[in-house]
Amino acid sequence: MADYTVAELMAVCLAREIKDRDRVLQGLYSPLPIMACLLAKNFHAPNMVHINTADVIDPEPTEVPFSTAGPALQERAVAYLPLWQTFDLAQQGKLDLIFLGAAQVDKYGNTNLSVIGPYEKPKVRLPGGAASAHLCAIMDAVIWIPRHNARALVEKVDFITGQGYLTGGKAREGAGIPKGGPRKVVTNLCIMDFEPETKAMRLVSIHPGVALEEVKENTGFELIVPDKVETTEPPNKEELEFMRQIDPKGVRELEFH
Amino acid sequence: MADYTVAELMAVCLAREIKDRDRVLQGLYSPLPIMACLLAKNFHAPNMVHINTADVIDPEPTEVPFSTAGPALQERAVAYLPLWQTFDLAQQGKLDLIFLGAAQVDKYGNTNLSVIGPYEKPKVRLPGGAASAHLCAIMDAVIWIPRHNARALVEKVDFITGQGYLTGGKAREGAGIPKGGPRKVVTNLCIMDFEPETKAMRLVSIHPGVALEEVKENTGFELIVPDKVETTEPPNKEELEFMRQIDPKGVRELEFH
Amino acid sequence: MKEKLYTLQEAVSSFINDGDVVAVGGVGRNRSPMALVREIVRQGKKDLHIVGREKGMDFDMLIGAGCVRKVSFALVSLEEFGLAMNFRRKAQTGEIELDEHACNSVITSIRAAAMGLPFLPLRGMLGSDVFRVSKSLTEIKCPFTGEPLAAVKAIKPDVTIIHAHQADKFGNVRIQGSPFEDILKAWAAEKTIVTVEEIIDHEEIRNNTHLTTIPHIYITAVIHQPKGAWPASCDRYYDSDREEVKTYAQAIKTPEGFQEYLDRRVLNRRD
Amino acid sequence: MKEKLYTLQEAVSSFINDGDVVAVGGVGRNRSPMALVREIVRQGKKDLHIVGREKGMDFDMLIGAGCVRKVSFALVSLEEFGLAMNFRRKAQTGEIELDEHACNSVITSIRAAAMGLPFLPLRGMLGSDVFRVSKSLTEIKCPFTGEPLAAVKAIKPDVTIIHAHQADKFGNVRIQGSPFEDILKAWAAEKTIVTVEEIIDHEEIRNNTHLTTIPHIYITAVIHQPKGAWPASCDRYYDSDREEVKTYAQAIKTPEGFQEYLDRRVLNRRD
Repeated sequence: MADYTVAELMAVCLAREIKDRDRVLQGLYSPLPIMACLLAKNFHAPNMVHINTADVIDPEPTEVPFSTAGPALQERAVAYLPLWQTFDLAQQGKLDLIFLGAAQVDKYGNTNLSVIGPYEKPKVRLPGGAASAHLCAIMDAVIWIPRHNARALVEKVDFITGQGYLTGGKAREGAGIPKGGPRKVVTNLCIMDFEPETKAMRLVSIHPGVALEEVKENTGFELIVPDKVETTEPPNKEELEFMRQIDPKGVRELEFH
Repeated sequence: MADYTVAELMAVCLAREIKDRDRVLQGLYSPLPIMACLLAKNFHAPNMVHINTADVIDPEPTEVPFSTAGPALQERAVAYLPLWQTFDLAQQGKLDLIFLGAAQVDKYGNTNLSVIGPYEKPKVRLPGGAASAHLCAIMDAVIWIPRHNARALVEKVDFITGQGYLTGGKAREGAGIPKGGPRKVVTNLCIMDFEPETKAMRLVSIHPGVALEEVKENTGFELIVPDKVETTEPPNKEELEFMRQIDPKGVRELEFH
Repeated sequence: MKEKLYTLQEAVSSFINDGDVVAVGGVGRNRSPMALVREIVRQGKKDLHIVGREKGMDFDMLIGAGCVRKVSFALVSLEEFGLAMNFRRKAQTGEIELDEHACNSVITSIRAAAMGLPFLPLRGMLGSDVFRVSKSLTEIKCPFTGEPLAAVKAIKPDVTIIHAHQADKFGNVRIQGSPFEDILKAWAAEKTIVTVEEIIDHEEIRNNTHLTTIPHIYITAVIHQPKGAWPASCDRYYDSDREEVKTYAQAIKTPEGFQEYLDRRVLNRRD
Repeated sequence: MKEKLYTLQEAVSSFINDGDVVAVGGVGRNRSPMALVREIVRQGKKDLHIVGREKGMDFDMLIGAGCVRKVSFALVSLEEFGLAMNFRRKAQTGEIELDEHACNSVITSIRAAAMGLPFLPLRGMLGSDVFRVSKSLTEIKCPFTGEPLAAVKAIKPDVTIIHAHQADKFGNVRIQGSPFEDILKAWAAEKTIVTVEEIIDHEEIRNNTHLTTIPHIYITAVIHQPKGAWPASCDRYYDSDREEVKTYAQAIKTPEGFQEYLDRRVLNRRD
């Protein structure tokens, strides 16, 4: 049995998407993205810029709070930065990465946080997509899905809240939103990206102990499986120690109960 | 001989245009408007809101500085208010009055601070109209002219920097700027307003010791002279004492040397 | 300057009318004006159009209590405590009208009003079904470059309600933590009601000009209401009360549970 | 965070290029980045497009010294010391291109760039000849209400130059007085150079989050330059040097007088 949880593994996978000097926005109810930002800053990307929903830049929290817009996330920040100003930065092309949760994600990386069923008479009304319909159109996003199953990974989302590659290929350009797009999808089973031509979702690596069949069975569309599929690199000892120290209450596990 | 200067008289005339609770913007190089704001607040309009080019609201300066955006004008202010935010307020219709200087003002209250002569090849390039082309379109203005003569009060300005009533009558409405307009013109000789129908400039009162002929001769267009023309009420003792106390260096006299 | 101290009851009854557009401060369960929200519920205000970005218990309670006609929002959720069930139920039955947004489009609609403009342009939004179904968003072309942009219709709040840290009796307000959009909302609104943890002396405002975040001209009523954000957090004063939010989250699973919560924690209680 | 301490000479030579759009901080003769202006003159930068609202000696000096191709402005004046004669002369001969604005239209062009937008709408302007002759302004209709508005084309500065009070070595900046549009200009620009009265410890920044007015992400270079606004004022540090401005105002009455001033006070002097 691994000495890390799937939450910890996913946090590290998200962290690896952050490069040094990247400007990253971490949103509300984002337990894994906040871990990812703090991990990246503490290890491989010390000059990443962490902007958060508590409206600050580069905080140094002693402990991760449950509400990811909570006051503890202001601690030792270098400045307040209202979210509307961060969005201005994004519109200038100066925000590098966001992390995105979703109830559904489809083959082309479109995400749904609005409705299951028809929009006007929904079967299930979801909470709404937060920043996604704005930011997904203009920048890179990494999507995280804590429960990889065929209800979450679907052929076509019921409603496009956050723009992925729409109908694939050059559809984004055609819609007037040439920049950015979803880069990776990190789930509790694997990591996926998007095939450059068709923009269809493609397996990149499978988490340790997960079988390819399990991934396929839990995906609601035909996933591109390249000849070579890696095993996801697990968190190392330092990363685990860091997470457990900065998150003693287990905020990172919130989505896995 | 009067015991007050024409600057002091004009300052008091401008002050009287400020009603209690009015929100008034005082701009750069505005020695008389700053006196007017401080007079109004200290006497008849204690709840007027004084917003200034030092980007503060309701300052209590000990002494009026030469630069009307100078640091002394931040003293004891209740808040900083960047000018762009004051302009937002004006666009909301929540700024009540501005004072406006001009090189030329014409019969319909249009003001020029841009050029004498043709725009592309000017005889004289003037400093520019500051806030006027924006604010004169959306709110009330009071114009002050320290030297009432036929070069300043002209039939038609060479260039409309700040919108008055354009060609008079309903021309403002026709141009898509129905709100506001110049309310009064205060000069070293007299006070004028605008006749409600034609929007042509009309004499209101003549300063003590000035003859009607002097006003007429120094005005470059036919001024409407009503049957009854008042004599401008001079500053009272308290107003004079206040001005001399808050402005010991004579900032109010700057335009009269 | 005019003195503007009111009680919670007076301010809500004097300045909030049925049918008003009400912008609500705070984000998630942080600095939400919960005492004001509860008083609105107690006074049985109706047909409100509530506006906010990422909202939680505040929106859910107003919706559940029947105060709301329309919701402009980007997200309504109780974060780790799950779904805002009143919001979900009434959205599914069509009892409330939804004006769904992205965070920045709802912020921009407030910002347009704050700037005194009927609309503002925005990047992004194109290609999203949020854009496609919205009556508040349309496509325009930049008159200079020709590029396609979203246009966002202004939302001018009749009233903004926020909770802040300190104010003087004239309504010079200090927010001493995350600003959220509270300041924009106050700029945009016809009237702004603020509850504060502390009333401070006017001289303190004059002596520290740089600490005032919202000057008096934007404020209609100041209410001294310590713990006015509870069970939301108020930076530097208290963290959110997770037990209470959890209790609420459990209660709203059924309309009956919610009604019982309302009776116990709102209607038969004063803030 | 990256350390960003430079000398005046290094910063101007590294980050300002001939032909750049340069937004200049301050208003009138208050917190103008005069040391940077003088260094630009010394380094003989050419063809700059300078952008500001109500400007004085800073613009006049850059224009007189031949650094400027185009001026976006609402006013250029030396206040009580009279006309900005270099501006006037070169405007009259057509040696500089004028992009004349109202205060709020030039601010809005910067604000559009700060928001990452190619234009912004604006009320007012209609009916003014400033609007009629401008290439930066046009009329649009609100796509929701149909009302006529002005549209203002964005001006994105290649470089913004400002003078501020304090910064740490990473470029977390504190403005401790009138903000003017310095913050908007820093948000809007590709690069921002700031001279400061004092370099403060990074821990001081971390311990007083609320005092940072421009965070490091907007800043390219920090220069420790006490009296860097002289002869303009710097709130809390010094008032404007009226004698020096008066000397300048006298000197610029003729091109020869200006050249003599430049030689004596700028070219043969270091800041």
